[in-house]
Amino acid sequence: MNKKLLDYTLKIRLPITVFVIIIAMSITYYVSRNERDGIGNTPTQPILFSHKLHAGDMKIDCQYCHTGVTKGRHALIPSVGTCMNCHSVARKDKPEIQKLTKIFLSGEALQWQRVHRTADYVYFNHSSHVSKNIDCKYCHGDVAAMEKISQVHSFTMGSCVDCHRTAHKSFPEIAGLKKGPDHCWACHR
Amino acid sequence: MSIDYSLEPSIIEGKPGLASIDSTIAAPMETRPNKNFYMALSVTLTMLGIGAVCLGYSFYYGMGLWGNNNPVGWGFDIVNFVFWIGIGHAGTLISAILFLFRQKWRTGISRFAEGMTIFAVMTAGIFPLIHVGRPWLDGYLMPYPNQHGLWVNFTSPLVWDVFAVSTYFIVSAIFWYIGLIPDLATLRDRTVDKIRKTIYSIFSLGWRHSNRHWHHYEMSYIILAGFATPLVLSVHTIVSFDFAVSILPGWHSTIFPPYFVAGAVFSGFAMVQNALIFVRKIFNYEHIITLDTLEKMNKIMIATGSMVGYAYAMEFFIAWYSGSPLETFVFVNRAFGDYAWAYWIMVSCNVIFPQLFWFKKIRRSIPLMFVVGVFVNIGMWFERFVIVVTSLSRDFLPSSWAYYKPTLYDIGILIGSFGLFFSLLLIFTRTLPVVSIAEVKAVSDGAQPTHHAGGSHAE
Amino acid sequence: MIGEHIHDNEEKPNLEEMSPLSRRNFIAILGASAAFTAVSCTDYPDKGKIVPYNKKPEEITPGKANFYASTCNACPHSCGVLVKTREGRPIKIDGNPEHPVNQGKICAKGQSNILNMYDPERLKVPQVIRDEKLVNSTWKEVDSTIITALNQAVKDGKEIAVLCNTITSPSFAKLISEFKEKFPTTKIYPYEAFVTDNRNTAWKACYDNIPQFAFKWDKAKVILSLDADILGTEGNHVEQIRQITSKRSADELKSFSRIYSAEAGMSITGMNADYRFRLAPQQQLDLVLTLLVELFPREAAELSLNTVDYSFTKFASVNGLSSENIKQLFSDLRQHAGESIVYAGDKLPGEVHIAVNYLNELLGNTRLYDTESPVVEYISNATVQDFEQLSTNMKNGKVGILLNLNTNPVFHLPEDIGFAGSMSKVRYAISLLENLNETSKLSNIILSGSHFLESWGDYARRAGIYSLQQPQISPLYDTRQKEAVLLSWIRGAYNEQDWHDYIMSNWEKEVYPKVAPAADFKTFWNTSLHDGVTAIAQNKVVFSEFKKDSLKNIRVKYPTQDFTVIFSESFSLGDGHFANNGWLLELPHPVSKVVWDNYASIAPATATELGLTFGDMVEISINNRKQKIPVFLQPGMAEKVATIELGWGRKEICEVGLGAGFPAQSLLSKAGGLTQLIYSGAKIGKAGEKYKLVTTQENHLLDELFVKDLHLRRHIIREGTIEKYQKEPNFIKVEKEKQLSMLKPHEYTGEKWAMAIDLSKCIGCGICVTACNVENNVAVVGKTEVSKGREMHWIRIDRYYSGSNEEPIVSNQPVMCQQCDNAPCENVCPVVATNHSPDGLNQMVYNRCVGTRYCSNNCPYKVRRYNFFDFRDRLADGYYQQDSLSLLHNPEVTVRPRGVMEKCTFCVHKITEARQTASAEGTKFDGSNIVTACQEACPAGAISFGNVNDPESAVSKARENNLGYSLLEELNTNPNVTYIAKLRNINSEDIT
Amino acid sequence: MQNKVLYSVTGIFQTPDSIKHAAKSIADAGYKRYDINTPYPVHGIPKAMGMTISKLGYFTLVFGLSGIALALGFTWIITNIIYPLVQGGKPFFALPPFIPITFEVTVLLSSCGTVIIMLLLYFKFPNNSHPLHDTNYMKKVSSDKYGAYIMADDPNFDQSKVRSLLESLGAIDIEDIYYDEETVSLRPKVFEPKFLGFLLVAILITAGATYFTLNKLLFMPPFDWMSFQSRVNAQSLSTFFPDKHGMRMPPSGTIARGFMPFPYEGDPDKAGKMLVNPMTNTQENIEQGRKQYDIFCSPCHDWHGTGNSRLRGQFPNPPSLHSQKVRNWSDGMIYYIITMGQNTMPSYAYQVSREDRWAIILYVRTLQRAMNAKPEDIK
Repeated sequence: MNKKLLDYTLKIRLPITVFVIIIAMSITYYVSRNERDGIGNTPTQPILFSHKLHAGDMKIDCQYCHTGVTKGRHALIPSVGTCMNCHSVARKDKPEIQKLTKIFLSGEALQWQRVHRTADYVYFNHSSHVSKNIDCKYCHGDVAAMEKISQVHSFTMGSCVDCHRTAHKSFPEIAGLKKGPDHCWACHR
Repeated sequence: MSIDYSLEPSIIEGKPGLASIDSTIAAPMETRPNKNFYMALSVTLTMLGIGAVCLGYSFYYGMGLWGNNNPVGWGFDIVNFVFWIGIGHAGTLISAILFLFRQKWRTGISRFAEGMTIFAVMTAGIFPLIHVGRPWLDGYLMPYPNQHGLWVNFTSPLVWDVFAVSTYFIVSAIFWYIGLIPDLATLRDRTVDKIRKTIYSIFSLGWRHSNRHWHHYEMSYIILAGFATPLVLSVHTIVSFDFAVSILPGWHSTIFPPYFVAGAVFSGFAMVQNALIFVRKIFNYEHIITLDTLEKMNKIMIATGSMVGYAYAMEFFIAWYSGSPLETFVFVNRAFGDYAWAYWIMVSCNVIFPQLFWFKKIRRSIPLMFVVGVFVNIGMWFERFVIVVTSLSRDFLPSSWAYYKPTLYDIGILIGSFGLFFSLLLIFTRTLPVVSIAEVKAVSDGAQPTHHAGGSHAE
Repeated sequence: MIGEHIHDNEEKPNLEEMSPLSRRNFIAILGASAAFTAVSCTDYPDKGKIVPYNKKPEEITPGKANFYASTCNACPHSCGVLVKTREGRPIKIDGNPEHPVNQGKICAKGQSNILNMYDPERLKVPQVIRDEKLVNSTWKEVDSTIITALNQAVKDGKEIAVLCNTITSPSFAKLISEFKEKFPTTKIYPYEAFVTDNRNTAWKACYDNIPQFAFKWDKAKVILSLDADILGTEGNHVEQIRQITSKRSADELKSFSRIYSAEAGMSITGMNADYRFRLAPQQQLDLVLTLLVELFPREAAELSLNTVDYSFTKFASVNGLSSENIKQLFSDLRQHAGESIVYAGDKLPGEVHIAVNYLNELLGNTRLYDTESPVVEYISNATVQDFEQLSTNMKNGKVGILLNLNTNPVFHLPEDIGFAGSMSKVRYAISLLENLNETSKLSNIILSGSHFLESWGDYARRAGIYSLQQPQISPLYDTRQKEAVLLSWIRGAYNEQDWHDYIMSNWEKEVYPKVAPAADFKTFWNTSLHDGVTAIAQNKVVFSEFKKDSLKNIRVKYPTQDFTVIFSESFSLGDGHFANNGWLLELPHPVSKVVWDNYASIAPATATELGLTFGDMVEISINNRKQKIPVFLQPGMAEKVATIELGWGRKEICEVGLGAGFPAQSLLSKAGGLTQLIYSGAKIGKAGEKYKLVTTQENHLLDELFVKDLHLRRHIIREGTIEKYQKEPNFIKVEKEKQLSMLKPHEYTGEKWAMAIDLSKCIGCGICVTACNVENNVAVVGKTEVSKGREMHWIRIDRYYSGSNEEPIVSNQPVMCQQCDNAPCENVCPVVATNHSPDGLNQMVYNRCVGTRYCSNNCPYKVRRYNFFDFRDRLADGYYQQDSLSLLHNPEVTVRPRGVMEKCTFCVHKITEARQTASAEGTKFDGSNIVTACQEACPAGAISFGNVNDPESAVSKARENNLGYSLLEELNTNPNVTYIAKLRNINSEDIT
Repeated sequence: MQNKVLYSVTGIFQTPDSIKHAAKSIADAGYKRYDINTPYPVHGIPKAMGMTISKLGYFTLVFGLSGIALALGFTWIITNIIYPLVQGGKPFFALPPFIPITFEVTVLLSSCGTVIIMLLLYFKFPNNSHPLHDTNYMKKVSSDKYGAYIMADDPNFDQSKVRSLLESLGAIDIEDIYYDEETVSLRPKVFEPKFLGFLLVAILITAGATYFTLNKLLFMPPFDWMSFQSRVNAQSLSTFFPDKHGMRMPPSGTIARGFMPFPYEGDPDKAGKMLVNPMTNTQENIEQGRKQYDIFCSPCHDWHGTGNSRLRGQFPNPPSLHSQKVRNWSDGMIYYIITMGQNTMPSYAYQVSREDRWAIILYVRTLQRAMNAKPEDIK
């Protein structure tokens, strides 16, 4: 190899290559981050339920369906029976409702696709957050405007801990809100 | 301070010419290896393969395949780690400490010893990574920003280990590489093969033997030696902290740092001596790596061996003197408990056999010194075994005592570590100069200006 | 070469596990590769599905536990249980606090019983033998076959033999009688394996027409137990433990009871006795008679004994006992006449029982009988003679149908009855079972039976205490409960609700009228079902005169040649019904700490005589019956005696229990020895082989001077006698050193959790261990892994011997994570997977743990447990990895994979839940309602838990206790577990 | 030959003494741009060349000090600010445990720094294109000879003078070294297509590998082992049951603790008579009732119970809660209706807790009273 070229390769191209590789890694890291954290995850659901229609236009409270949110760890997806509260009468002609009714009557499992998930070793509790008057939308985004639910915020440990440490600053409108715990067993066991 | 080096006996025997030093040292790189080399390599690679298979099974099924149990959480894994780190101590000691002490006999062996350091640290470095239960999460041991917002525990000796071992590896490698640059340049200028030339060019970075460079080069060498010296002492000190910082009787001891360093030098020298005996024979380096040099190494072994022996005695003394019944129990248990066999192997190999080196005949007899060297290595491996296993197997609560028994997987991985080390060493002997060309030239007879001609020389 | 290495790995069973594609592993790999494809082919990782209820029941809030009161039917004691369910799946069984007998506590078997339900290899559908092959069938098919057969049998006048466990259910008893009406040739054989009927027979000989009573143990100041493991396997030990230990508290020294135990083997009772006499079973009668003669010379005349033969000095010298101690017993009994209990073991001969009844009568101890709720006997249990007759009838073709309802006579009955052989002569041998067993192997119709958590039932073991059993989940498989099956055969058709309605109508007729009708029946029923138990005040039974006739026959001198072998029921496996339950197999035996095996315990001296050491196989022969079994050198054993647990060595069983233990019941005979369970004249010979007996605690013999009494020298165990305590209340603190620290300790301003364990109360039964296992998803690791010290129990009970091999002094100490303030484990974890929480807990985060095991090395208490393997996958070819087990796991606790360290968390999920509930409801949180799993289970109430910063809590009071100490105080780890030193009620200041 | 540019004149010496002498002489002759090449460092030459002690050590000091600062600062920030965690009851930042790391970082930084500074700053390495390379001169000084050369760009340079100086010093093999034409003329471009192509491939491979690792590999076994545990969480699918429901229905007829069945099913009148609202008419309870009413009742009954709600038209409007009939109903009766449903209205028992039902009734009563205020209420 030409010696000058050799020098050149070592002096200029090698650093450029290393630099480019680092840049490529960083860009990939940031670009793929949302996907990794599930932000924008909008799976297709077995029943084309519209939060925009129900929670937005009709202003049905979140807790009408998500009854667990004040009671325990899980917000709870409503049982099929909750849908049937209204839809045993309302909109019975719609194919989606007919699908729903069929599931309700047959007792088969209605398999919703999960949108938000924390790992099994994370023991998030909805009720301790809701009882502090932290609105659903801080984590779940403006659900009332979503036709199809998609994840808006990252649910990584970093995001949880960030908010826990600065809760009193992030939510100045909530009076008496203290910092959230940031010790391990607050979330993990 | 000026020392009259001319009064010293010759380091290099037989007054070879500078060119012949070149050709002697470069010979292994310029000739094709013979059958024996390949046979040796296949043996070491087989050993490595055994280790790899055992390790593969351990990863697939879990490290429960090893003998580790509940009180004895660390077994062969950490024993091997400490052993190999210890082996890795001789190289830097020879190249840095002896350099600072102006021990010229080091020149013939320093490169090889440094190489052994690097390979031993590489071998050792594998163990902290594989001894964990979830090796795929080894990254958690490194401090790097992450989405958990969590860092490492800086108070844990294992994290110190991570820092110490990686620093030691990097600094040793740099030290080694800096030493290699002039030699690579020499090789570059000797070779006619284009590919070799390119490779040597890349790694010699365009070294020209310029004295304007030698000037800084020597300064950097002193600086590096100056750092490597406390570093080499710190590394085994920190490894000893793995034990000394704990509260386990038999581990929790202030004597550990010096005791471990002495032991490391001891075993490191034994291993270097063993390997050199072969190298000087096979590559005809007897005049460069002289019997005098080996004898000096044996003298260091007797010194460090006695230090280790002193430490063994001192542990008993302190156990008695401290009045701590737990401490006393541990040491009595070591000598007379379930693992007495290991203890007495350790004592005989480390303390009794090296005493033979008081006899000049034995010190200068190649076969005998080889045997003693092997014993020292066995003994030092057992020392780590005794420390790790006996202390754990019978600790505070008699209810949770248990006997540790290694499995074949443990032994396979130990064999594999030797396979890795010797494979790397064998490849090293064929790819890089195992003796520092420039340094040997510098100390060969007539290589330096006569003192009267040039006035006092610069130090 | 590599291959050899792997296969040579000493444990043979590993061979199969090693084959990389065993059946279950293959399925796991398939699943993993499917997951891989799924992950690779979509942009977002699949987060799984959410399946809501179709119609949510009112009582269930997903994520919140529900509790159902029910009744356990694992043994005749029919304890009330409270079953914790999550989303309609039972996940934990605890005692029903409303139940007056067991008062919120159940035994180890009851705790672990839940694993039987989720046992993946349960019988799932009825099966029949067709062309000599077992094939699946349907209920419809087998029902019609059986109903035809029943009618045919009645027509042919052939016997319909129904075998079942002791009947304690009023409705079932009624059903049986209806069944008999419908099929008149029916004969019913209820039985309990491995118990003798001697107590009952003796009782009937002593008293006329009054039922047997339980004792009010909590009223006794002196208890003399004669070869009776009242704290272990004998009687309702949960109740007995509670009552006995309630009188062993340092706070109430005046009523501190004193326990004497005279026994040959080392039992839990003996372990906890203040005075223990090593006594061969043959000498028990002499002891009682000596007491009778010395205490009541006049009344003893009834026995027409040669009184000279029965004196303390003679008795003591003949048996090598300290006559001082015997005299102490004498004076205690005399002093506490009327508040003492003499209790003879079930296995002892009837004469002893009669003598004991007489002694109690004379001492006035009859007022300690619990006459308000005597034991109810619905249908008398069948005797050995009954079974012999049955066997003969079967052989002669007189039995048309053999119906085995969840029992295992082939395994239980002495072989010389020939039951197994006769079974082939029965046209219809029907077994209704949860799992296959030895009897089903010989049956031609096997019905899949429901577990008690899937069943309805009612029980009234004690008069007036009616408890109900309700299912917590619909049968997991196509199973039916035995009562419903019988009912369907009576009625000719099965209806799911029938048995429930049957119980209800029976209650309406039988139970409801007995209560003062404050409400309508439906309300009464619902309340009973809700509470699980209804207590109806009973008329006190008036004691009849003691029948002195019964005394006439007691003057037996028992033969004492060669060895005496004493058999007893297994502490953990019962009669073998639980032999496939990994949790119970792995529960260390409270005395020996042996797991996964039974063994013959012999005295060390006897072993030396025979040249035996730990784990040697011996051949025991009694007459011509031989059995090989390993020996265990048990300090405190009487010489020339061996004790063996029964219920082990099942041959027809699923993979987990296969190969665990030895079928020692093959040594039993129908004629019996001294009794059905005690045989003298046995020969023990070295079999020449070695067997790997596995203990969770290294077995140090007391003659190893180097390690002798180390637990006392290291102050791990601190204990004293009551006299010492009274004289010097601070006696254990004398040696306490002042701890200095360079650092200022961290302040815990909010709650700070702590535990206190009263060692005077802890008897070492191990129930807490099983409760913890179930609560915290603790894995079963298997025998080989335990042999390497890899058991996963978060709480263990350390048992130490001091004294001599002959007269050992036993100390128990439950050890769990001590949650040290200055935890040594935390400093050394490189990845901060373990550190301290603001409420003073040593947190362990599994998902952060990389598994260096450094923390465990640095833990002086060695309470950290490491997942060397994915043990669920490892054990018996992934037995516990199967789907059904996922239903069992507590969803609030992480299921730990391999490579992760774990340890006791003080049930942090309960703490967190209580805290979060309080926060959600806006109530003040003080943690006073948190009960850890071990605390909840401890029948002795030895464990208290709470907030140490609350000066009112039991824990902070315990910390101030004079007897409180922490383990290895000198290390300055500041543990949050306080041990209350054990007090022994010995008439001296020193324990010797 | 003529076009070549002279780089230097070189001379080879045979002994260390002669080279030392030569070095001193060249320096004395006033040359600045010269150099001595020896195969190993020969004692005395730097002094002869008039070089002062190397300043490399100052860089080392700077790197070392920054290593100390970096390590201490970094560990301090992490343990005190970023994530303070109590470890073994020790203070967040106790100095002793941080010393080993500080030491190691110091050594690492200063060693690496020294070498990098020396190679890049002092030596300007890599420098393979130096004209001396691949000359006979270089071959010799690389092995066993000693060389000196004076560069053409020295201000005092004169080819013949230099040659004679070297000759006079005893040099053999005096040689002129020229710049290699090919080397000098080569002007490599930064972004030639081949290199760009290579960069592109590197980017693609890096990005692909990074993406695969971060977004795929870390979500696969064994990384996700604990993320999906072998247990059935609330509302999860079960592969065990044929109907896929991980949540099971309790068997009929069973009674969970705290959930006594509603005793008046099918008997609203009795319920109306027997049931009494256990909740008192406090503001707090009414507020609780309002909340629950707004969530569960208002979609049909409207915010104020008129029955003309925002969902009107989807189903028959429910009757107003302010009718005389409803106002005359007892609390128990309303409770019955919420619990059991009526006409189109389904049972709300499984959505609204028992306590909340009573609170709703309180609120309904308040609403009724507000809409039909009696004269005495106005006061």
